[in-house]
Amino acid sequence: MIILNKIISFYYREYKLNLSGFQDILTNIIFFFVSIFIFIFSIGPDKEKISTLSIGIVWTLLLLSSTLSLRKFYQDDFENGSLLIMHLNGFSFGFIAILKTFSHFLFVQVPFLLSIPIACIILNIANDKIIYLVASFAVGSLTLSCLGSISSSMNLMNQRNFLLGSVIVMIFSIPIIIFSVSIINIEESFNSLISILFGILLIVFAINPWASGLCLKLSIENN
Amino acid sequence: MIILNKIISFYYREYKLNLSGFQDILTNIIFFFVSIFIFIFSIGPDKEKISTLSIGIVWTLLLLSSTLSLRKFYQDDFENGSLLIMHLNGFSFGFIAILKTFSHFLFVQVPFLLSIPIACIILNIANDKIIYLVASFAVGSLTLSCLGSISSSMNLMNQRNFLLGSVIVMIFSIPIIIFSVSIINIEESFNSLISILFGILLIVFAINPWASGLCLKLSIENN
Amino acid sequence: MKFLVNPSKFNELADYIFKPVLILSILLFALGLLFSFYLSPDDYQQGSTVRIMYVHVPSAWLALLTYAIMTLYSIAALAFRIPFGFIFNTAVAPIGAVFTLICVISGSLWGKPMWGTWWVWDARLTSVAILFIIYLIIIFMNLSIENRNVREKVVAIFILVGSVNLPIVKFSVDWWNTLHQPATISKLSKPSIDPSMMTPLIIMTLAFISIGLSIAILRIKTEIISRKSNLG
Amino acid sequence: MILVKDLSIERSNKKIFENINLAVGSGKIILLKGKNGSGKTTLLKAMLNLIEPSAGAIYWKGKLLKKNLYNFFNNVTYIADKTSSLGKLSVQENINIWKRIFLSNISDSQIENILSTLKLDTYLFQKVNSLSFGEIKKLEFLRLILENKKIWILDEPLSNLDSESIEVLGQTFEDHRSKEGSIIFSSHQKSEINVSEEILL
Amino acid sequence: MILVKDLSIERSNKKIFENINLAVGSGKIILLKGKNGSGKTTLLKAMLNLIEPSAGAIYWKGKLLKKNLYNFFNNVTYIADKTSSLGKLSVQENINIWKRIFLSNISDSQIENILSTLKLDTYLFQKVNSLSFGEIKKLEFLRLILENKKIWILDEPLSNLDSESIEVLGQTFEDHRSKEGSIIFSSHQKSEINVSEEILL
Ligand code: HEM
Ligand SMILES: Nc1ncnc2c1ncn2[C@@H]1O[C@H](COP(=O)(O)OP(=O)(O)OP(=O)(O)O)[C@@H](O)[C@H]1O
Ligand SMILES: Nc1ncnc2c1ncn2[C@@H]1O[C@H](COP(=O)(O)OP(=O)(O)OP(=O)(O)O)[C@@H](O)[C@H]1O
Ligand SMILES: [Mg+2]
Ligand SMILES: [Mg+2]
Repeated sequence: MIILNKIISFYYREYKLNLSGFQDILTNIIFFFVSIFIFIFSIGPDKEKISTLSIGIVWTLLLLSSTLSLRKFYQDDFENGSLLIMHLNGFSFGFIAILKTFSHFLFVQVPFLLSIPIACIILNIANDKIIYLVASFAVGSLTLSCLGSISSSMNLMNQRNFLLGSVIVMIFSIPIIIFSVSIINIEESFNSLISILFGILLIVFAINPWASGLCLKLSIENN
Repeated sequence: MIILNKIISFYYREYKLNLSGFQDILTNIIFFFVSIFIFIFSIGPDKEKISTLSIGIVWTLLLLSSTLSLRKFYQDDFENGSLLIMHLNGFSFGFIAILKTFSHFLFVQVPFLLSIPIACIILNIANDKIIYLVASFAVGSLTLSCLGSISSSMNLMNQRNFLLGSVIVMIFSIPIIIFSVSIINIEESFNSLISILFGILLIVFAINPWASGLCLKLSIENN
Repeated sequence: MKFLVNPSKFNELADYIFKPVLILSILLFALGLLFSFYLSPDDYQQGSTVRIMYVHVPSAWLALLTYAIMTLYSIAALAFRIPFGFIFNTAVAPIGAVFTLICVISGSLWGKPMWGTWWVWDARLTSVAILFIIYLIIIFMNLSIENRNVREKVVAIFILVGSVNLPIVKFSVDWWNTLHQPATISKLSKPSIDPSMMTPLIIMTLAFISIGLSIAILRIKTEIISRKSNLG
Repeated sequence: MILVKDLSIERSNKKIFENINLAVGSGKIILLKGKNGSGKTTLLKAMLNLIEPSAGAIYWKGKLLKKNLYNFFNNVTYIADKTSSLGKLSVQENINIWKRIFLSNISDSQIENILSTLKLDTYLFQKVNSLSFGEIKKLEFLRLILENKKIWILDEPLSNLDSESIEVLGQTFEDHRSKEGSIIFSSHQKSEINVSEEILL
Repeated sequence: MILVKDLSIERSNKKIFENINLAVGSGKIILLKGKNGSGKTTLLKAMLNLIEPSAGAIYWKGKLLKKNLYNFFNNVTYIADKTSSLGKLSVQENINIWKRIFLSNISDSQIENILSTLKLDTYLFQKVNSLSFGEIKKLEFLRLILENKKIWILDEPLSNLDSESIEVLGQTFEDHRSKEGSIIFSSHQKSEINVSEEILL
């Protein structure tokens, strides 16, 4: 039960911190909507066109906006010593990675998830497709959080080149994007495609604690 | 002449910090292209579709790149005391803001500017439009740099009532984007539209040293 | 075959064969240029633009081949703890990137007269572009992660994961219907290409291989030295 | 309880120190001394298994530390030379977070007591960022009490403190020693803290 | 040269200190003492016009400091309690940046000399991040020489230094004093530095 208590306290801390960094979350979401407007302006008011393109746009924007927050993933905690305290408090680095990934999902991706329906309305996406979109994004975004954890822990060792991490995340997310977008277009096979997405999620999820944990350990060692 | 020397040394430092080598510029450019790829993957390979979206894509990426780097704008310099050193070395806070804005333009936006022509080729944008795109982008990106300077200096003060700082900036950037996007679509009136863009730039440029300077002063005072 | 896995054995052999390979590459390249510009016929459809093929196809093959070998060395390095694999990968990645770049540039130059655009988003071209970016990421990871032990493992894993792209490049023309030429030369059965074009192609391929080999030898040697003196 | 045996550490192929032997028994206060760059911080971090030694080993209760890491962590408080409080949050919020993280059962009135001996009680709602350097440092010491562990590992706790605060800290150390706790800390300053052993690196 | 007259400072409506008078003449070394939170850092920052005083004024060469700010800045080196070197860059790169920023005409051999008295010469190509706490602090003192200004304002320069480095610093202070320079610094530690005046906040 102690471990459960500790996990709860971890999220209490994340909550306190993210709340004071509410700005960042808001910035991400605004970025998301402003970009949607950009697309609407650049396409023109043609409803037909907008709705054929919209799902791809939503997905890409979701991906790009979540790279916005990658820098915050471990950097702050690393610099102010919280990472160390967490470790000394009994969490292995791999476990910290898992907790952090969920916290990223909770505080960064879930707000997006909530704003998807609004985006769908703006972009004229059919109501019955919204549910598919949200479902595929829910799975895909957790995958993105895992990838983000890996790349930003790598960035701790390589503090200069921040974008390299994002590029790596984006390369790996290409298959996710392909599958997710086709989920929407070929509705019949929704089940089989979402299970592919799930498969990818499982792989990344299994690698994440191991890879991120190693990077965290090494970067603390070298600090 | 001393002031000129000091300005040069300012940029030497920015260069060392931003691009510890050529690789960082290249990473920026790769990031740009990978983002384009992602868009293509989500939209599909249809030429028609791609070219209706291409201007939106380029502008979204511009907005993204300037949002991504907002955190680096003043935060690092503020935290490691460089801002203070610069000030004590004879630059008023307003002047630091101007220098920083140009440095942001130079090291973040210009690499994008340079890669636009290539992006246009792979996005099937007509050759004669490229020049318009680059021109509007050049003006617009400097405006975004100024806005970025204002919002990130507001963020330094780290007070709840400034939570809306980045929101305001994003909203301000909407008219810029509308004008820039329509520049491409309605070629005839290019001149009048670009002069509106220029007008916006001048206003923001004039406000920037004053607003950012004040925020920098206040945040150093409260630290 | 020790020289394939042992740095000092490799060094011995490299000293021995470097000059011959270099000379061979110069000779082959000159001969190849001669063949492809003067001693081969125009295509009845494509005219003289077909000569781009003699650069395009060998560079494409070598881009793929280089990555394939890097994948093998990554497995060797990770699974069988052969550190030479790391050395090889660091040294050879830029060469592969250059070949890919040549392939893309020559392909677009060819595409303009053939398809009417520099670039289309079909599966072959897209996957080659991704191959190029993967090469670049490998190079930048090598440059920017400081801790060597971590860096080489991370890069090796990345190479392994990225190798998924290889079959996509190779077979995309068969799997999806695309603008790009399906395999005509490298088919397993009888190649469907005129012998008069085959000769310059083979010579150019050999020339590209020997050029790549001589640069690789140089780069691997410097990599070995820099590791010995702990500069990297 | 902690036994450091023939420990050597290298970083980037440079020897930092070699063959250090040291034992931290219960009821002991050990002071690490040495010039700048002699490896005090490195040694303390190695004792927490944060740095891989190049030779030698560390034992905890007779077992290899590595094998028994989380049990060890349950018994140790580490205060690094950097502070771990969150600058954006207020003192109060920081304390609340620590209380939860360390599952501390120290009562609120006790905490208030300590804060007032540390003269921090008036700053409860101020952001940590705006505290003075010494005040931030003192706030960090609250963790010693909150965590309530047996072993304290402290890196340069005395720097930036005024003499009054050093005295308070000295008393806290004395209290801890009398409860069979053990302390190892590094310092450059001469102070009136009563140490059982001095080790020169 | 600097005259502080009846200075009072409030922050968030809390008085930090009141009616401070102090004069920094040339050839003087002034030590600021006081408890944690007594306002030493605040006073030093106010002397640099970084904090607005609630009452009183500061004069520089007879004129109001505010009116004459950049002339004053041309004559002063400030070393804060935080360090200003860039952790991501190497020692060498940091020195190069400083040399350019301060348009320093100190020769390379002189810099090498100083680095070797500070025992930093072997770390030239190491990232500042990986230096020890004291080494980073010592690196900061290089700015005193590089900037080559008349007035030095230093916030807790002695903390985290070993006694040898403090001695070197004391000598540097002495040198500067003999060249008619003036120094004002804060400290909690007793040291052998020969001060002209002590001010208790
Ligand atoms: C930028 C554009 C292009 C790229 C990235 C590209 C890429 C490639 C690659 C990777 C291969 C090797 C495939 C293999 O080994 O099976 C290849 C082969 C080939 N390409 Fe391209 N190509 C491009 C444009 C073109 C164009 C425009 C043509 C001519 C119309 C062309 C004709 C060929 C031919 C004939 C082969 C040999 C196929 C074989 O027998 O294997 N390519 N290309
Ligand atoms: N990653 C690294 N690579 C190379 N050298 C390192 C690395 N990390 C630390 N060092 C060196 O190890 C030495 C010991 O550092 P450490 O921080 O342990 O010193 P310290 O005794 O705590 O000094 P101080 O009193 O200044 O705090 C320093 O000289 C430092 O430069
Ligand atoms: N923005 C602020 N709002 C309210 N109080 C503040 C603010 N900034 C500083 N203070 C308070 O001012 C007091 C003086 O701080 P200062 O940093 O000058 O102390 P100091 O003498 O340097 O202490 P130390 O020896 O610990 O460095 C502290 O009690 C601090 O909490
Ligand atoms: Mg230390
Ligand atoms: Mg202070």
